[in-house]
Amino acid sequence: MKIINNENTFSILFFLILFIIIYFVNFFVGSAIFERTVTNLFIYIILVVGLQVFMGNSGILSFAHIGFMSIGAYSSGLLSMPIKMKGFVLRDLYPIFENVAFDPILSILIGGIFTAIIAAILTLPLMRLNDAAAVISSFALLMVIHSIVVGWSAVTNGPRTFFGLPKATTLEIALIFSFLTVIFAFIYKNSKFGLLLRASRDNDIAAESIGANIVYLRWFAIIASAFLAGIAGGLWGHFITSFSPKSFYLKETFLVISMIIIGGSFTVTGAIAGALLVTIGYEFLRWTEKVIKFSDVITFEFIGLTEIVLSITIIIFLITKPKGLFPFKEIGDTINKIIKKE
Amino acid sequence: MLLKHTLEKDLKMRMLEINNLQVNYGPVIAVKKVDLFVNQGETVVLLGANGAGKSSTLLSIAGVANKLLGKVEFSGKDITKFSPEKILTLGIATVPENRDIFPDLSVKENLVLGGYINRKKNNILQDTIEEVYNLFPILSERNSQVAGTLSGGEQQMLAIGRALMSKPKILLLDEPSLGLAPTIVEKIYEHIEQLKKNTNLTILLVEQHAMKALSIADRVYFLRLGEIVSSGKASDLKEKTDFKKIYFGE
Amino acid sequence: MKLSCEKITVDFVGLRALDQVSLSVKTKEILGLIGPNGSGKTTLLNTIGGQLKPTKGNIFKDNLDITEFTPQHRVKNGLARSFQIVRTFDSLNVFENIKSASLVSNMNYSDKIKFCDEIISYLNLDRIKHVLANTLNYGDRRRVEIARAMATDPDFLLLDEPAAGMNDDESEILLTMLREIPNKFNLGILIIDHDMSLIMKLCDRLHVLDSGKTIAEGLVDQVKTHPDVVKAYLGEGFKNENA
Amino acid sequence: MFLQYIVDVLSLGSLYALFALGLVLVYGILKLVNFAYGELVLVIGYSIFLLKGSPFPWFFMAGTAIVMSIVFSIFTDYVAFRPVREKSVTAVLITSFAFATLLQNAALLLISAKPKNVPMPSFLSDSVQFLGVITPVRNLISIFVTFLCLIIFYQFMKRSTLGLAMRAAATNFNMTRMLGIPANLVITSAFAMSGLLAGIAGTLWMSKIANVFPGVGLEPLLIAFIATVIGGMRSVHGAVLGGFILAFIDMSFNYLLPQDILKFRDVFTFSIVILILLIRPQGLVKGPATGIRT
Amino acid sequence: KEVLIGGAACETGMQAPLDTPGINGAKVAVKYLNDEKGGILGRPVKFVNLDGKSDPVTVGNSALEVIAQGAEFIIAPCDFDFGGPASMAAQDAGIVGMSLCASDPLFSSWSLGDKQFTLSMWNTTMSATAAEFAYNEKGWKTAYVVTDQIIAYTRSLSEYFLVHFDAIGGKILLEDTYTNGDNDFSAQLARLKALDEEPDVIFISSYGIDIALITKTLREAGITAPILGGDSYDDPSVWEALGTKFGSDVYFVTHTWMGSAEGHPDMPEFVKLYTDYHGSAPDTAFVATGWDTVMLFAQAAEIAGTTDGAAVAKALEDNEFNLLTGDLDYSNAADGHYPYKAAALVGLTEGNPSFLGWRNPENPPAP
Ligand SMILES: Nc1ncnc2c1ncn2[C@@H]1O[C@H](COP(=O)(O)OP(=O)(O)OP(=O)(O)O)[C@@H](O)[C@H]1O
Ligand SMILES: Nc1ncnc2c1ncn2[C@@H]1O[C@H](COP(=O)(O)OP(=O)(O)OP(=O)(O)O)[C@@H](O)[C@H]1O
Ligand SMILES: [Mg+2]
Ligand SMILES: [Mg+2]
Repeated sequence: MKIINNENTFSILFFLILFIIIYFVNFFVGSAIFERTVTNLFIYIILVVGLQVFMGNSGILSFAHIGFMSIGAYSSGLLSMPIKMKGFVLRDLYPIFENVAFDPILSILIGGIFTAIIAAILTLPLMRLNDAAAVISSFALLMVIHSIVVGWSAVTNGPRTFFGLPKATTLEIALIFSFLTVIFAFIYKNSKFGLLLRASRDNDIAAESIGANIVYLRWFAIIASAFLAGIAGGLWGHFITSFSPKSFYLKETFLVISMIIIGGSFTVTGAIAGALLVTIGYEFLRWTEKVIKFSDVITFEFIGLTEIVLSITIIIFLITKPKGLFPFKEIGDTINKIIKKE
Repeated sequence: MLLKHTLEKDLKMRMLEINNLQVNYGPVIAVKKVDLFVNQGETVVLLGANGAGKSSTLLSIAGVANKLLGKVEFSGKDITKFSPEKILTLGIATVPENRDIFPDLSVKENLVLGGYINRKKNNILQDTIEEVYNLFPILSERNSQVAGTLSGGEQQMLAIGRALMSKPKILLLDEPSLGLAPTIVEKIYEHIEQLKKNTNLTILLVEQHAMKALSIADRVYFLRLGEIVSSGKASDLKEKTDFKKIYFGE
Repeated sequence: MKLSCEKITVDFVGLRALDQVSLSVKTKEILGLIGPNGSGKTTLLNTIGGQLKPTKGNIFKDNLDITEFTPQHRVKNGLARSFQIVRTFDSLNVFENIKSASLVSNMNYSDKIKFCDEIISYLNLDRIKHVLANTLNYGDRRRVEIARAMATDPDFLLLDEPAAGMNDDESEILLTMLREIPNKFNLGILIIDHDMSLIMKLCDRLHVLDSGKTIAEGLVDQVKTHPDVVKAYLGEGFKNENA
Repeated sequence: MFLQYIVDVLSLGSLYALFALGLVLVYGILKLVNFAYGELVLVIGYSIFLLKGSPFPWFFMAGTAIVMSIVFSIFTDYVAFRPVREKSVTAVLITSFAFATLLQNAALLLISAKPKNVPMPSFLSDSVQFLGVITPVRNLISIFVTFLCLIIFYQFMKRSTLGLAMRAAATNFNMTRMLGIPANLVITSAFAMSGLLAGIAGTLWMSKIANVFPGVGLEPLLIAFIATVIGGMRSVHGAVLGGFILAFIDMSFNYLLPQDILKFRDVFTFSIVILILLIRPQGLVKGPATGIRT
Repeated sequence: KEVLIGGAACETGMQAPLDTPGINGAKVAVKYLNDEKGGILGRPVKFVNLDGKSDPVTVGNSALEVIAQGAEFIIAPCDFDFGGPASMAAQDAGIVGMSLCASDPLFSSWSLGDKQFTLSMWNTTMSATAAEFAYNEKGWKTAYVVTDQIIAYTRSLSEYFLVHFDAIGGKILLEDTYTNGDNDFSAQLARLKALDEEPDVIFISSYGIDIALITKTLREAGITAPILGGDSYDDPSVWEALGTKFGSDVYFVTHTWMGSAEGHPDMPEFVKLYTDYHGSAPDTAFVATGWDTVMLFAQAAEIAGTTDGAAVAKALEDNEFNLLTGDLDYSNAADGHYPYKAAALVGLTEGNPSFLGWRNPENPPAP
């Protein structure tokens, strides 16, 4: 089937150029903090676009995504952590893992695959649920994953910080992975599976009546989505190098869901736009906070102000654009139209 | 035959009057300029092609469409800015195009809500429910079934029945015969005649099936692309007319 | 080819919606299913389409018993349908709506696209091919639904009130389209509608239900004057008008 | 021991049931999870805390706090629900969460990040002993207050058409208004009742934990949430039942599970949630049928 | 050019009660250095703390941020889990990082690097002090131990207590666990009640307001055994939550005593400086950890004659320091930067703390 249609090509090209521009901007800014932000942004793009693969196309809100991310982060970390560090971090580790220290990138890939396998096992029965039941079961799944991570001290160090991962994720790696993710998301969306899944999102009964097997369509999407989340988790883990189960909990879940909804969950463009917008907003606020703190002008404490401003912005944004920035049309469609007009 | 909008305002009591109405949905202007009136006890039918703005006109009387311009008067009172609930309380009930029954509530509950403004008067409520059940016996059989699982036609009956529950002075009916069996359509029109006689009910009707509607109407308005293009006595149109011409213009 | 129902019974809580109904449609034939509101027509279509399991009875496609098949499975066996309450895919454009349905058929990809285009132009949808379905008017949506069902390349097309909400002229146009379909696309049609002028002109045979039971079946002219049918469904008025 | 267990389950369950009832009022009607629901407990806690220095008796402070809870519940409707309710379900999820974050951080900014002690009359933590059971007075009061609330609530809902009107307003706002029902007011009253129930439950909760901090709302939210899922999201009876069942599950795990496994308690609880969703997506109590047709 | 001291301590979240006093103390120290001592090495001192929000990731970000702004010394949050990322960032940047009061032996040069220190005694000392106080001084022979699983600190505190209490002859009746934030202790209570004998002492290794909550629950259930714990008890909101009703028979080991010159001869002077700066007297020993952290860095930098990371680290290793929180002597990096330090013992009566004196355990367990 013809996958690379005009819309895909234009959108993919657009984002390739955009990513490269961001890369070069970073190059010229040359600040460590900026680079950190940009790397983080690319990882978030993988995460949000990965979420879009499932949530956008199936129309089912998934809370479990951050849980999948944590599986990727912990499993890849477990594989790549230097043996010496394992002695500090995971004192009760099972012997088979004690002497494992794979290459970080290999670990990240294995982590992604592992996450996908876990997702495949856990989610198959859930895929037949609709509406509220589906959303809530994904929420419960997040809680289950979170509780396991918190409880399974032997491999995760429990609620405590998991540290000692080699710092392996660079801006370039994040960029490449996120670009591949974007390509995948576009191809998937316009593939047979993507189209049928989108049909089922609009009307499941009608979709069945044209031969769509909704359970398997959703299942495939969530496995792909979990794989990407696992990869994002691995990349993030090897970027931050120390984190705790709290890094994969409600606040982060809502951050990611805010991103996708602000951008518009039905489109890949929306997912990327959301990630960009929220990251920019967040970083801007953090920057303001920092500038104020360093400036000695305002001496009273204003902790929490960042979050307040961010929440108010999100509320106002969603009131004015409840379906997000890119509700239906990909950026490529628009470009295509402009080109055709001329 | 085209009738110009020249009908003299007769001396009968003016119930509903719309002047210079304009309605939009975002950028879409659905109704450009509509002037019409309905007298007490009259049945007026609104005809026009798909998308002419018939439903939008009804909804703007009911107070749920976005009116850009114009004035709606009811019994001499300006109700343009009234809330939908206030408008119903004045005696204007609506059967909307897509029925809008409450799918999760039972038939009975739908009817009870239709009679919300009479909720304190228990006997009136009961009697009206009985009336509706007499009109549509199948609804009384389906009394406790949730409305969403009713058949298409049953839902239509419920929507009409629900509107009758508030004992309105004027009924706005949007394609009441949609999806109904021929016998039922006949019955509904009969009942409307009856109500007109018994309670002096006034009706503003939108229909796809022009001939059927004309058979019970007193007067008719034609709507094209959001504008009234013609109006007149229904009796003048009873013989076969080429509606296409009026709908789409020559 | 033949699609047949045998002694279908469907029970809902406290209600027998269908009682031992049997009917069959052949290729190139148009069978009209009529009856008063709530007589079980949509229910029957749902059982054939697989959205509902019958309490008793069987459904056959030729000699294959498809009673236990899932809806997807039935599509692969040549059944396609439209819905009484329109169910277009609202966030997809008209072309995608139709293309999605063609994906399950056995044709190769370029044939599929060609086939979709053929259907689109047959149903006069070219003009709105790239319009999102949620901005369409009612009549267009109905036609998109029919087109979508046809895109699965079915042997039998099940249509539930395709003319509802259309005015007399539009149903006239629909009539001419539908009349050609069986021959042109080599399939059989089972159609439900309350628009008697459409049904009478379109159908080869009629099947009449009342309260879940078959009260008449046969050629249009026979059924039209059948006293039970007149009484339960058509009404005296209809008889007078058509007399 | 067994009696102790019963009392523990009942007292915890009654709290859970109240929380769940308040959540299901909004959820069952609007079919939207109010993620800012837990923040009502925060409002309760800080209200009492801020009134600490005042000369008023404790019951007056608690009463004021409950009124604040109602006010904030209505406020949630106005800020997070009303503007987006009709347009997008997912958007509501985010707005209500954003509103919750807003309240938490407002508490952080205006009050403190540290837990603050919430004054409680000391008789609440006096222990009573009967039939071998030792339990603070507070627990008995919880049980009593909850049953009282439930009785009043059921009576009220049975006698008024408000419940019907709420459900109608939630499914089709404009149509409801076209029937002469003041739909906005109706939905506001659902939030007000939700605020009242959360207020009462929150006060009892405060008497248990006796301190308030910006993140205090999460646990009550989760409790209410799980209880409603278990019991039935569309049924008030279900929510109440779910509250008691959740307490029963939690307590039984507490009493029965060995320590090493107990730390996975939440895994079991949430797995039960998933199982229930799979077997009975509607929860244990079905609630009124839905009108979804094929 | 001024010397920038960067902080990534937590002003919000669960860690805030321990870190905020430290930040406040550090501010006083910075002002004191600038006003009285002409800064560090003759350069004025500036202290900026970016909230770590009780989240290791944010702590790491904040540390990087202040380092990017030119920080020459990093103040890390009061705990290994939260503070670790800040110290790792400092280590990467080649500067000295010091936790305000992380007491888990994980907070060592072994795991974090040769320029990283903690101001606090390790849990080995803290737990041993508690165990010896219970067994030797009070004669409590049997103990029930509850461990909060939430952070490394709470876990290792219990761990060393168990080892040491056992080593000096005590008997552990039951070890129990829970995780911070569980508001329900019925399970623990049930297991405690099922014991054949009531324990002489209950050791609760927990964090924040939960300490008060557990104590309250125990007392409400009719259990009267004394309660013993670590420095996380040194928190006025815990004492307030316990109140007069439950705030007796509670003992804990902490960093110093703020109430009088008994803690340290200079204490009254510090209290005065602090009061002048903040408008109210310090209410927990943790303020002293902030002051000490800054002063320790200042002293080490003066000895080294530079703020260079390696040099300051060496000065810290090679010298002994007299601090408000006691005399401090670090071992060298190979031995983990073991902080040789004494512990302060405090008891609560009706919610009011009183100083029981300095203790130095004889044979603390090995880390
Ligand atoms: N919710 C809406 N959003 C955007 N446009 C709308 C909406 N409802 C109606 N319109 C547009 O307004 C115009 C008038 O619509 P209206 O429904 O009033 O026509 P109608 O005469 O009732 O048509 P029909 O015979 O199909 O019922 C149409 O062009 C329609 O597309
Ligand atoms: N899920 C259900 N539960 C209970 N009764 C149902 C359910 N679904 C349908 N019914 C009832 O079964 C009967 C048959 O419904 P069906 O939709 O088949 O009628 P229909 O012949 O298509 O009518 P119409 O012409 O009005 O569309 C109706 O009376 C309806 O109320
Ligand atoms: Mg209309
Ligand atoms: Mg039907």
